[in-house]
Amino acid sequence: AAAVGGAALAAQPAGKGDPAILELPEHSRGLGQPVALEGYGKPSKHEANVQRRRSPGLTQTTQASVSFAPLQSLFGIVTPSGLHFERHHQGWWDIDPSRHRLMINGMVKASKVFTMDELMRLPSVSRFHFIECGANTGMEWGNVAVPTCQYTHGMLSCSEFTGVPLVTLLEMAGADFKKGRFLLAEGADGSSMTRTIPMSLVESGEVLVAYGQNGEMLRPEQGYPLRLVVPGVQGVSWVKYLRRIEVGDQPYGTKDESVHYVDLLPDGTHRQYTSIQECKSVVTTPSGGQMLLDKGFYSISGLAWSGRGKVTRVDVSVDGGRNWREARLQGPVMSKCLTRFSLDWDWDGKPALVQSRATDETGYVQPSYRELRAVRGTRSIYHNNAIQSWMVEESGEVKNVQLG
Amino acid sequence: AAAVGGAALAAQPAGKGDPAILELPEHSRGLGQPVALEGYGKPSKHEANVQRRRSPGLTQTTQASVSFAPLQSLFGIVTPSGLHFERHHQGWWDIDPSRHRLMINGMVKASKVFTMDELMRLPSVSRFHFIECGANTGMEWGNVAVPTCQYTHGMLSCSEFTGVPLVTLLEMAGADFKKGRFLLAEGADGSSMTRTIPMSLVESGEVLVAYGQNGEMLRPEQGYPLRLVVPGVQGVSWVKYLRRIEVGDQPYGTKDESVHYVDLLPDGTHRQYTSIQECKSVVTTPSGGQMLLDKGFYSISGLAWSGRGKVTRVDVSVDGGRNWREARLQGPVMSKCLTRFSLDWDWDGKPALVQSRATDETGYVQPSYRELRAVRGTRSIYHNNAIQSWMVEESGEVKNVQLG
Amino acid sequence: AGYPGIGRDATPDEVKAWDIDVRPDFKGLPPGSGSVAKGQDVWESKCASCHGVFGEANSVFNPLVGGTTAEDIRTGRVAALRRNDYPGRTTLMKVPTVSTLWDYIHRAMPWNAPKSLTVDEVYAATAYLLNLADVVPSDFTLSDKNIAEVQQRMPNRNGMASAHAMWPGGGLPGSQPKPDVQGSNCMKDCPVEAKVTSLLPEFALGANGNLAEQNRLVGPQRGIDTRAPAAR
Amino acid sequence: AGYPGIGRDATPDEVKAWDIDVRPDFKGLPPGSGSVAKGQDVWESKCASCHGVFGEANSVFNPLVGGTTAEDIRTGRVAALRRNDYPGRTTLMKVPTVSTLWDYIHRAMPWNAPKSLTVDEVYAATAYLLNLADVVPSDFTLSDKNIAEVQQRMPNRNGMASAHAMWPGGGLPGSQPKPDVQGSNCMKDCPVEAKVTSLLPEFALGANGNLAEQNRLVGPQRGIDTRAPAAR
Ligand code: HEC
Ligand code: HEC
Ligand SMILES: [Ca+2]
Ligand SMILES: [Ca+2]
Ligand SMILES: [Ca+2]
Ligand SMILES: [Ca+2]
Ligand SMILES: [Ca+2]
Ligand SMILES: [Ca+2]
Ligand SMILES: [Co+2]
Ligand SMILES: [Co+2]
Repeated sequence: AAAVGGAALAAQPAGKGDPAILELPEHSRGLGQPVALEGYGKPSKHEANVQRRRSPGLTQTTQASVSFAPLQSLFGIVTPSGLHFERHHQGWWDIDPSRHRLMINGMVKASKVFTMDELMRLPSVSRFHFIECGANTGMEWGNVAVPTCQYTHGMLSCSEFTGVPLVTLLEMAGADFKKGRFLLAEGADGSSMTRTIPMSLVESGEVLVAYGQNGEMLRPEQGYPLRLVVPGVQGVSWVKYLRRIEVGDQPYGTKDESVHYVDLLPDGTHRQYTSIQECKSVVTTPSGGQMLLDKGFYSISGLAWSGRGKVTRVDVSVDGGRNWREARLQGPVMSKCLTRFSLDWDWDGKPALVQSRATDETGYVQPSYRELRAVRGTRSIYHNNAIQSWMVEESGEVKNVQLG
Repeated sequence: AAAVGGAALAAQPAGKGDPAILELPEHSRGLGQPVALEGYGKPSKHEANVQRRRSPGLTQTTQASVSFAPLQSLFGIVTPSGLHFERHHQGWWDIDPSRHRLMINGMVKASKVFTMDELMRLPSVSRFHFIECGANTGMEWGNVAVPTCQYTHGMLSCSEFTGVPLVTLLEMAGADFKKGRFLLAEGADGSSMTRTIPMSLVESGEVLVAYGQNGEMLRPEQGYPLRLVVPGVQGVSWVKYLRRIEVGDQPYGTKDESVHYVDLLPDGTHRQYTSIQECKSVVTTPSGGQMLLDKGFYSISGLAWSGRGKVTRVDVSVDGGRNWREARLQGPVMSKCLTRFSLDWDWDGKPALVQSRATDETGYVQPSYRELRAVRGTRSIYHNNAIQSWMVEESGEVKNVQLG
Repeated sequence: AGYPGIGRDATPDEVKAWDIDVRPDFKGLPPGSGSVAKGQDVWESKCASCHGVFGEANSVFNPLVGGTTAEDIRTGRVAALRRNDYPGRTTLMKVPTVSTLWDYIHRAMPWNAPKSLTVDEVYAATAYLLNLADVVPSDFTLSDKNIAEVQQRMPNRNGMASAHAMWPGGGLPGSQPKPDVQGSNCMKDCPVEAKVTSLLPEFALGANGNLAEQNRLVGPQRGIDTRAPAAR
Repeated sequence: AGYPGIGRDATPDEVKAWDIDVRPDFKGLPPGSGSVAKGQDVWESKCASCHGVFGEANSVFNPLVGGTTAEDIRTGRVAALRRNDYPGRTTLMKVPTVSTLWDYIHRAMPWNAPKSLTVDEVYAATAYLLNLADVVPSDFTLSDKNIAEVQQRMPNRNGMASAHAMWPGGGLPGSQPKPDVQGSNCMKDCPVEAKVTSLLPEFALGANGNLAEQNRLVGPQRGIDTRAPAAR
């Protein structure tokens, strides 16, 4: 659309210099605002463009719907809780925590009930993990559908979660770890979301009954006051408003693992219980819908993650995958957590095709669309972890594209 | 004051069970709120007590003042940006980033000017660091002064900061690294805060010209759009609204390193350029002003940090320092970053004196009040890193105390 | 175990109030029954406003029924799922287990008044849906006694596979140790055609709003102004 | 260096506009002068409202002057700083360098209109403050020419020490490699008296507000209700 926006460039000083320097701004010459004006602060008014957003037409209602995190405007690995993506099936609630209860039942010696007071007295852990909806990038299985990485990859967030390892509660209830290899997690909201959770992940201590997120309590949109955290597994299993855990000896075949979050293959079968979010990455700077201001130096930057452990390597291509360079990984690199990568790039002003490709500690390499579709076709909806391509045009405009 | 609050305990079920379970709540029987109701979300209404707060009478104005972070209610290590402590000297501003400039001058080949656009194009790093005001716990040098850890230790926060290593900009300007061993950092606000920064810290790549905090831009109260991040060094050196860096060959003797942030010793001299925040810790659960609900199991938990590197060990005592047990450290343990620790405790309902004591990678052990005062007296105001004591009374009430 | 004072045993009534899930083997299914005819009443008064009188969905919602055939009921595989050109996938085309329908209607429907149906109403509504899909006849009464037989007529009952590596810990039939897809780690002169095969037409760039307003006002780049040329 | 297109050279006028700092060696000090008499005018019209007519501060602010003696001016050490019972510490008791006063008044005062003073007004206001502290006589005119001599009369000019280990990298006079304080790592039967020597009186617990309202409503504990007994 537009040409490179000269107005947005640094004003090269005419005459004595830049008026933004020579004429002292009001804030250098006045008295500012008091402390604690906001007991709970908020972002600058100049950041109003950085919002989570719906994608028009994607869902039929706003309560069984999605809002996407603005990945194109985020730094580092922590997602500000106010910008955490949302996925609700029957709307969100702000539940009174003093009346919330967690029940453990099923193949246990004694069914148990816990209050929030009690759960918060138990030994807790705090860990950084990504959460990605199984449907993230789902619109792009067949062809390009949306313009920016907010919509292609924005069902992704990363937080420091605090909670009690679920295994602690199962031990307190005397769970049958031998026969009870499947758990049901159930929410307290209208959908009372239910998902089957593998006992193996619970035994490793990874699965948390979490109340904390980024230092404070979970936000209502993320399940306040209690949510199951299932690192590496798609978001729908991270049951919000968690009210019950049942220990059982077979999977539960719930609606969101039998009718949705099942992956259609070319042969017409659906894969069921596809839980792990496989290794994936996306370049967020530059990315679709943006316009580079000028030729010259840029730091290509993006996010990589794997539901199987740590990211060990990210490669970046600016020629559509013909040649790759290894990117820098930002520490700390944590298991089942976002990893920020970056690579220096001197843009010569010619068209470019920017891609990233992540590898995880199991040796799994993120596939191209061609490689992914060769096995899974184009109708799967879920678990699209293909390499994303952005086309930088001579004008500086960046477009979402898929390559042949 | 009050006795243990029986009403707050889990309702033991009378008859058939707990009404909070038997009578399904409204949120299990209705349709909730839509996605993106808030493009930028906020905490639950039930969390309204978790606020940053002023301490009445501490400062004479609200613009040269402090608000304290509610450490007693936080989890993990990340401080939610809305609860980040504030310390302003001439109020805070919400500056237009498109008109903000950074100048580098002094002992450089060529003085330079950068726009935000340009700074954000350079290679950046994101790192987790604590920031602590040099005056944190300052009210407690002589005796107990305030009731809760929000006020004793709440000039402390921890974030993932994103920015450009200052050394990159100095290299671009051709700084004289040999002679120019002192930098001046200057803000753009009314106070135009100035502080001398040691070149040694800059050369290591640690000092950042930061624009990002916890994934988004800095908050206005924390210096939007640009702040110097000086890991391990007291907060006053993390100049907000950063407009200028000057390279020089001697310290600058600014007001906030000559009249304030100088540490008075018993002999009447003031220590100048005391920058490092030495190893320190505080138990946040349980802590002053709280009331334990019952006897039984508790997870004692708190924060430890050191301006000299990583925390390597935290010990906890429940008998006022006569006997200690080593606490668990929560990973990742990062340099010049908060570290969360915890220790199991079965409270028998008898009075207890709870303390924590941190050790850092240099072998430095956090001192007791007796050890600290033996060298520094009681009038220093700054850099009080003594072991904090909380007294748990039989009633369950927890009080801020100092021991003989 | 080691945490004195924390947690208590649940009462039987409490477990009963919350343990409502129904598994594929019908564990958890409460006794009861409901006819297709009664199901039609329930449907028309409590479901049709969203899902359409015949479950075909109104203009808003995804259709629940359609796309299944008598042959599918026989084989347990929905043939239309193999076709790339089939317009949409209804619930009945996908759902392998009747327990799933029962459980979900019971816990979550009607959407704006979940858990308001009686057990018999859930049987009835399920029967009605199954009848719309010709899984059961119009004079059928679904109950805990015959539901296992109905399961044997679910059109997509054999349509599910767990032969993959995406269930952590394995343990499902056919579960694989190795991922089905693997990328290449080629670094130089890789055999790819770097040719654009899909991109949004210029006019569709603004379908998600003006992208200039969805990017920060400073930084390495701006958002593209995607308003209609006249509005710029 | 390696980052094409980023940054530009500053113009001389730009550097001049922002490079306003004045170092202890007076690098950065612009030429100019101001008398104590003119300083009194500046003070009374622009400073006294906050700091009091004699810099003694009104009820709100910390006093700027007071606590220094002729003997201090001679020795360069403020004797009152040695006393534990001295009520407060004024600016003039602490500030070792006159450059600090000049620089700070120039950049930050008046508090509500910083950078509004002319260079000569800054000299004058500084002179007035110094005269209040008897560092310069009433007929004195402070200027860039004589300020180095005035430095030799600053009451606390010899009162600063950098013999510590808290300046990263060292390099200041007397700077120490090792911290001045070290805790003990005793683990068992440590030689401490676990006796409470300081705590808040019950009535002062509420001085920071009702602590019940400053703690979360769930969790291992509550906040103590510190309202007056009548209000509970
Ligand atoms: C107010 C609107 C509304 C009403 C009334 C309603 N539904 Fe639904 N129904 C929905 C929505 C929206 C969904 C999708 C929920 C989600 O995304 O998890 C749904 C999902 C379903 C599904 C699962 C479909 C699938 O493929 O996931 C079934 C089955 C169903 N409804 C049956 C019923 C029955 C039976 C009733 C009446 C007893 C009913 N519905 C009443 C809106 C409604
Ligand atoms: C509207 C109130 C106000 C006015 C008017 C004002 N000041 Fe101040 N002054 C302050 C405050 C508040 C501080 C402390 C700022 C801080 O905390 O950094 C201060 C600090 C100072 C200090 C440093 C004191 C110290 O120990 O840190 C000096 C010197 C000073 N003022 C001089 C002046 C002079 C000279 C003028 C007039 C030209 C002036 N002030 C006008 C409020 C005022
Ligand atoms: Ca598509
Ligand atoms: Ca005190
Ligand atoms: Ca209890
Ligand atoms: Ca059950
Ligand atoms: Ca440029
Ligand atoms: Ca200078
Ligand atoms: Co989802
Ligand atoms: Co400070």
